[in-house]
Amino acid sequence: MDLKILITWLIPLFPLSGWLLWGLFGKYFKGLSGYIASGFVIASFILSVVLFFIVAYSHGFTDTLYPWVYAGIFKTGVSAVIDRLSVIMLVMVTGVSALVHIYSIGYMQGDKGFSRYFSFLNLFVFSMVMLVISNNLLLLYVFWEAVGFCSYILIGFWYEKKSASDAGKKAFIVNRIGDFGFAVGIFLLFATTKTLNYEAVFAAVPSIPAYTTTIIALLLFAGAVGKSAQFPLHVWLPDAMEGPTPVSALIHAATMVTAGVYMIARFHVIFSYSPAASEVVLAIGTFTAFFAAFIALTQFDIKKIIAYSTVSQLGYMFMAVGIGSYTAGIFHLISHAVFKGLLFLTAGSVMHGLSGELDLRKMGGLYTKMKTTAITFIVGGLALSGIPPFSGFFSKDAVLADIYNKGFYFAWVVGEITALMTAFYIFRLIFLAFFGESKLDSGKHAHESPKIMTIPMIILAAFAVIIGFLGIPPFNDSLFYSFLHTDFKNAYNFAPFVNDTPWYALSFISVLAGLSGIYIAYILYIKKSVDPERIKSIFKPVYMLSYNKVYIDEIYNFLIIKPLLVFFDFLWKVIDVKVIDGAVNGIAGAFAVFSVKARKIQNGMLMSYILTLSIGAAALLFYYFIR
Amino acid sequence: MNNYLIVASIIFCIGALGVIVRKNLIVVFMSLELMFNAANLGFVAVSNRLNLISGDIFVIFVIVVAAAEAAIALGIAIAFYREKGTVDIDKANELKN
Amino acid sequence: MHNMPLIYGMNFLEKSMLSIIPETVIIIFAFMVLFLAFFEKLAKRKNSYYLSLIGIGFSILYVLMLSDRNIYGFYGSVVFNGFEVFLFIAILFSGMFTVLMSKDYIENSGMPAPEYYSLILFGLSAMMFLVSSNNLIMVFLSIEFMSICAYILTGYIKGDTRSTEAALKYFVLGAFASAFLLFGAVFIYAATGHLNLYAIHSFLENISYAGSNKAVGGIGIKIYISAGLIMFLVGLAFKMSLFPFHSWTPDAYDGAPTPITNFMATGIKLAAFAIFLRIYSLIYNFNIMNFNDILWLLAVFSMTFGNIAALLSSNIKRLLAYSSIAQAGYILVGIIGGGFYGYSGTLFYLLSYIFMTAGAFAVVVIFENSDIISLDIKRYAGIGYKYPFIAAAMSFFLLSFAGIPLTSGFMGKFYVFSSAVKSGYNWLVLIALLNSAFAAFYYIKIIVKMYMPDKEPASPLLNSSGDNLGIISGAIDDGLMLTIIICLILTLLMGVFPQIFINFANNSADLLWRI
Amino acid sequence: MEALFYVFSFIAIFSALMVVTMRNPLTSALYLVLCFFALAGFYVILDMQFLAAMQILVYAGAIMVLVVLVIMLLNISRIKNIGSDLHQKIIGGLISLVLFAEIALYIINGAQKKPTGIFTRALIKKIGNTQIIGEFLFTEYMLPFEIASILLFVAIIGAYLFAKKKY
Amino acid sequence: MDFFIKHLLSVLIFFPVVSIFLLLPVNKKNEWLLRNLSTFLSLVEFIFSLYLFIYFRPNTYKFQFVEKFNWIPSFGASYFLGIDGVSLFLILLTTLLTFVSLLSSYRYIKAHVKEFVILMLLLETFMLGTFAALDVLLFYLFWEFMLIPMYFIIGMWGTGNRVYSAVKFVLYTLSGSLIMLFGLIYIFIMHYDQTGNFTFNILRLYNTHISDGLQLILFIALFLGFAIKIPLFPFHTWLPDAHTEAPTAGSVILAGVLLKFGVYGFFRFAIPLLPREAFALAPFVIALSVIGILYGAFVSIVQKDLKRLVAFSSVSHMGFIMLGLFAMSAISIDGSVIQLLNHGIATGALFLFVGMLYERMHTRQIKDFGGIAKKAPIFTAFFMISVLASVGLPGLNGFIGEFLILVGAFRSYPVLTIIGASGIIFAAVYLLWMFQRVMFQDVTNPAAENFEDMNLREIITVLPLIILMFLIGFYPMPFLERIDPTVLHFLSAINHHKTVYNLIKLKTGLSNA
Repeated sequence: MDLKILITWLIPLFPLSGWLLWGLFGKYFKGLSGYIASGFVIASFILSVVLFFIVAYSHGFTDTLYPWVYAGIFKTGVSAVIDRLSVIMLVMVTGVSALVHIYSIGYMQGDKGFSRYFSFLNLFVFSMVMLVISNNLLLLYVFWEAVGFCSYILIGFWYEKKSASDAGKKAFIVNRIGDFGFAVGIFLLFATTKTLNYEAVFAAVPSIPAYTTTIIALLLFAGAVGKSAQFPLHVWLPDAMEGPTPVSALIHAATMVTAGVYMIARFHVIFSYSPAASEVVLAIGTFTAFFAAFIALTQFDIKKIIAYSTVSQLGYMFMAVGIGSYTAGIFHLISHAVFKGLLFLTAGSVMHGLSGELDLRKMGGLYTKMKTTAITFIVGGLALSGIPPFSGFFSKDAVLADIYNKGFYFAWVVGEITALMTAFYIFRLIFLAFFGESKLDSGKHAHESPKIMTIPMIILAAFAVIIGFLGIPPFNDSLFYSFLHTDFKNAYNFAPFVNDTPWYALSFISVLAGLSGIYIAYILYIKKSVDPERIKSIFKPVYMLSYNKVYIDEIYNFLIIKPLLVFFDFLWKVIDVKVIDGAVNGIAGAFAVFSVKARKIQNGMLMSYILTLSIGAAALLFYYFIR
Repeated sequence: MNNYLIVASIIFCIGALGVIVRKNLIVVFMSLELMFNAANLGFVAVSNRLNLISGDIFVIFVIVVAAAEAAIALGIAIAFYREKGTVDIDKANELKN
Repeated sequence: MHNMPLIYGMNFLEKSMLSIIPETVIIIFAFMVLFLAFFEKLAKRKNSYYLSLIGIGFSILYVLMLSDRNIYGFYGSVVFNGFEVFLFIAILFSGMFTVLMSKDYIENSGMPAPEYYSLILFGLSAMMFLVSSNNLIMVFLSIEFMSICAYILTGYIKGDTRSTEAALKYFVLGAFASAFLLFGAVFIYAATGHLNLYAIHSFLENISYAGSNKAVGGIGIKIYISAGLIMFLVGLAFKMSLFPFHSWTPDAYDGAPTPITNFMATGIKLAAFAIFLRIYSLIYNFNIMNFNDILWLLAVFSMTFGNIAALLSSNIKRLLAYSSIAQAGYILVGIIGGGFYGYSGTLFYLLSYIFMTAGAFAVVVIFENSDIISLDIKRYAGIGYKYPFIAAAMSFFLLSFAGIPLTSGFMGKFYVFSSAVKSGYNWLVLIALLNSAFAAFYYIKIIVKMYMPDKEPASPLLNSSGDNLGIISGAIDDGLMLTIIICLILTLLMGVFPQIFINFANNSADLLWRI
Repeated sequence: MEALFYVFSFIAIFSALMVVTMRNPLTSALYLVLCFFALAGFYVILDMQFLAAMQILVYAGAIMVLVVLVIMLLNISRIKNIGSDLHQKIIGGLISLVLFAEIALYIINGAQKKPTGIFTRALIKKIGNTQIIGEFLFTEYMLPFEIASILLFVAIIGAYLFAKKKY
Repeated sequence: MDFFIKHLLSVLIFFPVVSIFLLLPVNKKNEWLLRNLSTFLSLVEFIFSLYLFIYFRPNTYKFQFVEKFNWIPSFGASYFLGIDGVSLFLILLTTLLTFVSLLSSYRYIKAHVKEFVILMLLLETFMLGTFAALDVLLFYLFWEFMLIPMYFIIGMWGTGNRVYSAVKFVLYTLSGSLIMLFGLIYIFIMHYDQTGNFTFNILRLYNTHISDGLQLILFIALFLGFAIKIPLFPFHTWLPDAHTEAPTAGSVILAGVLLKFGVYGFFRFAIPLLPREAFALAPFVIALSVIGILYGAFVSIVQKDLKRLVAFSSVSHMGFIMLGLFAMSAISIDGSVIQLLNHGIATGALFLFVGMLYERMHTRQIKDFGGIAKKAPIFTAFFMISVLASVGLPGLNGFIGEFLILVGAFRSYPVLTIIGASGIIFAAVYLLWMFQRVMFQDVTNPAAENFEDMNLREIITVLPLIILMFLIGFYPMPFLERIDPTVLHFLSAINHHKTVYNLIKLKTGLSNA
């Protein structure tokens, strides 16, 4: 097989072998495993870059490694599709993972589960890569769940902590609920098209009735909702912060959670052929963006804040793919991966410095103590709040501009408001954490993290600055767009541009929103001209709502989990033991009773014996009448 | 002709009655003898009616058997009396259930 | 001589003698054994034991020598053909087992051996006469002969009130039943004017073809015959211990000496079924009466009652008695199934029944002899570990009763039931199958007692039970062991490779028709 | 003839009833003897004088004597007052009535075979019943006769075993 | 060698009996020899059975390794063996699991070792015979006697009220199979009435023509026999007791092999013999299976006893299998067969681990565990893999089966399939929750403080199962390519009945209209 195919399969092979290595012989490697693991991932990063250029200067291709499941008419192989979309994702995934690996060497130093950590991190990279390059829905589904499993195992990495193992379990189960929809979608797709290979499916899509397409699209989207933590199923992501911070950076910011967006982009044909489904996507995205930002406003746990911001940024991406501008969505995905990864890593470095402190109210004035961290963090914050020239500005504005120009004004308005809130909460975090007087409790003296952690942060920060220029506006003839949009050519354009407002006008507004958000944070937490407490007391109910995460967890607990458990207990204790088993044992008991009765006949009295005998004879003689 | 069989069956049923109602082993045994004799009567009557002889032969064997049973029965009666001090068959109630 | 039915040729004395040689041998040996009683020295238990065994052996030998004959002896009052051969062998086997079981048993209870063994032999000869009898007089006479031997043997234990009581009950009920049988014979005689079974058969043939024209008095005669057959059935059903006529079974089985219980359970039941089969097969084809309805009821009641009653009984002998009632019900299913297939199935089942029952009783006798264990099932707790071989054998016999595959019980049941299905008695078979399903419970109950006593610590960390594993050290009677081994081998053989036995049964069922 | 039949049947049935109803076993034994005599009478009517003789000799003679002997042996006063309770009587009566009804039903509605035999009264009178029976007994029914002898022998053993005090 | 291959099935069936005779002379005291010898012999047996796999020709539905001798000519019963793609793997599973469970019980079985190993080998003989038999009587012989060794294993080495469970197990299944026997006898006789000669050759009996009303009754008869064995939803109550009280080896065999017989019976007997009623009643059966799936899952969630939880989980899994089988599509039936193996492997492994936990802590109550992961990493890893396999995590075997079943079944029964598919959520719930409470969190029970990790023997015990989980998960082709032709032939054989049935349905529908 020729080179590019070899490369294609080497990319997942490296992390896979890494996993097997650490999984089996981890304890013989000790600290070394970290470096080798990172080496593997870097290798596959380099290979993906190579592959990127191969694809960029030639064209995409597909390849089947071996036939996997052949049952009747159901035929799927382990096969890869390498096109521009997947190579971009590859580069992003392997790149960020490489950095996170390196970072983790420092972060996880001295943890007794060191090689276990790296084995699962490698496994994750493998699964994510396979997810990106897989060429049929079955394979996609497999690694779709595999990454879920990795996140489960890594969230619960410190399993002694009940909260950690709970969070892991929650993540897995909530994802399963989404995957259930996803699986049913696949069943329906197979039932209608008799195949699961991408090309064949996409070729068949235009010919299948619209409502079927819609149902399929919505079911697939259910999977995305679970994986990318959109509104009804977002509850697992904030808890997922129990895991090690690099994991949060890699899985819960950069890669896995964006799989939903990638999936929709990958299936743009299906989604674009059902506008209804796309509108649902848009609606969910919009709502989630706002809703998560709203919660993030009042949290005090830095990782939780960043987590909610992730949810809300994902909302932006879904808005983008929901209106059919997939390129914009992917662009925001990439840039978000970079700066959100950056934010998490820096947050991790803060934790590392404060030996695991997460509460904003116990920080402050860290700027002086950990400069690199602070600066990189601020870069990330600016990117997040969309201040030019940071990447967030370009990508988010690309999304918002498309939304406006395609005439979804309401969504656009919400998007802008969300932008304001975003800027506010991230800078609230920055101000409380890095400026003002230190509120550290005694015995904790912050210190800068080691080089091995700061260097990846710096690299990411650099990318956070430059990556935006790929989308030099106007986005629609930017480098990135021109590179990628060819992959979406056979999407059905269900939302045409209604007006072409110049981008600067729109971006002006959003920059304004961002700046004002920052300003509000500034007056509240630096100048202190307005006391946050007063505002809190004014908007008491709203504040409580936001502070308690809109009580979603409680609602789920009381409306779903508790009743179900009671019902199950009833099923077991009453239906199973009493009714069904009772019936079985009841029959046996009945026979015992008969037995007692029957043995009454045998009472030892000769008299009664003779009686039975003669009665029997008389009875037999009755034959005369039935004759 | 049926009259003979009727009479025989009457005696037979009386014998059955005796076996059922009486508790005295000896009397029970006598009632059994009655039943056998009823059968004898039947045989003789039938063979006479059909101008046959085999029935009468049968009667002879029945008488023989009756004699044998008498021997056994009285033997059992004596043994039972020796153990229970009575021939009341209601006293034979050790074996039950 | 004139009304003597001449449809069958030979009536020469020597031919006739040939037809009863096996019985004669047995009787001669019976007298010899009895003769031992007169001499104190010879009256050693061993002598009579071996002598009677030799007698049975000779008899079997003669049966095998005559096996291909087809003789009507003594003016057709006895028949000897394949059917008899099969049943003679079976009966002689049951007698042999009874004798083998008895040695230590009467040692322990100090009973006079010669009379005992001679009575067993007389009983055997009576059974064989019954099976081969072809004449109502013979039938009645040999039934009474057989029963009288059984009465005596049942009450054989002196000073044991239970034994006497058993004999009493057995006698009164038995005489009552045979009175019915006798009265039935009157009716049959009146209807047909014949005592010879084949003569009756041919007579019925005529009238059934004559239909119901008054010339032969079709209807009326049929009524007479049905009356006769029903009362005859009462008499035989008593011996077969079918449901309403079963009541003597548990008590007599319980009170009698255990080997004799075996004798009753195997031999007498076998002979009764055989003669019933013979008589029944003669009237089966003719539309005299739809007899099967009655048998259907009897079968269903017998098995249901037997099983249900056995469910809770704690005395092993009574339990086996109840189960034998149920087994009688199963056997009857085959007769109802009827036809060549059904009869050969019935015979097969009877044969297998003998072996399993004898084996089970042999085990019971073993535990009765080794006085540590009484008849109460509770006392069987844990013997599975003490006496592995015997317990295994016992469980195998019980499984055979329950009709689990690999045992003759399964093959027999299968044979019998499929014959019944073949003639369309689906409900009967379904009921029978459900019966054997819950019958399994009490058979398994015993196995539970033997292998899973509650005493043992209920955990996988059992303390290995003792060292006296292996067969009871030396004390065990070789005759009993022999019985058990023979029964075990044959039960297994009939369960796994039944073909030879099926051929045997087929061939005898075939000759059952030959007239 | 008819008259005699009715007389005998009356005696037979009456004495049979007495047998089962009399409290004292001795009385019922005597009634049984009477009943046997009546049956013997029947046999005479039916030209079976030989059987009648047998009946008297064996039954009335041997068996009943034995019975009476045993009754005497077993301390009559003890066994005299063995009553039987009422419900038992009622059930027994019912059952035996039903039995009788059924049997009678069969007898009345059924029909016997047409007389085809050759042993007409005339023939029997000519040859003499004893001779005929004898002939048959020792030709066609030789085997049952032999068996009967053994049967009696076994019965003797049995009686002896039951009656003797201990082994 | 050639002879060996030609009579491989007989060799497999009777080798354990031979091994029993090898074991009999060994002194009871010498438990070391008993254990190792028996394990070695079962390993040899397993290696023999691998020859089946090697010499099995894929891509044909024809029966292979056929042996046929007269057995009971007058019943037309013959010693008729042969395997196709389905029974092949079930046989392999049986031999493997017997080896595994013998190896697993070194520590669990303390008393009566000799009896134990002998019974296990005896059981193996009968299980193999049941899978290999193509003669109905032979099949029934093996099928029913199988109960007895199992009964002893539960009753003699079980825990708690083992006797109750054992007796319940035997009586429940026995009554079922006796009713089934009635159906079989009836078909046997019908075939006789039609052709005039007795035969138990299943391939001939397939051609028996049975009218509709009769088919219904007979199908119910056979259904009871097999459904109790599976066990399908309302007939499942013997299973939790039996599984819970049985010793580890017993549970492994029970879950791994015995439950499969019901499905196998449907595949080999009930459906091909009575296709039209099978099609007519398929919706009801599927409804029952779906109820079973959810019911089993729900009840497992609230279980407090570890083993009982696993037991109920197998009710749920067997529901999946029945759903696949009765959906009557090639894909779903392939899935069911694969799932048969998976369930045997995964649930068997789970029981092994529960057994190890019990050996170490002498309790099965979930609340008594916790924090074991810290003490025993290897144990944790293997246990987790098996748990995930039984959750149906992609990449492990469980996923392939469930996915194929659901994909296949969706075509014909979309709604029921969706309901059933929701079982995968609850599977995750109860298994992961159990796993969390048992392995994660902090040590509460002092007994767990010195919880020793798996030793070499235990690792060897579970390793084959773990390897199989990955093998089937990543490369199921060697299995599928052998199963598929059989299944396709099975469908084509019964399909013309389906068309007939549809015609009838159409007619009636028109007449109603």
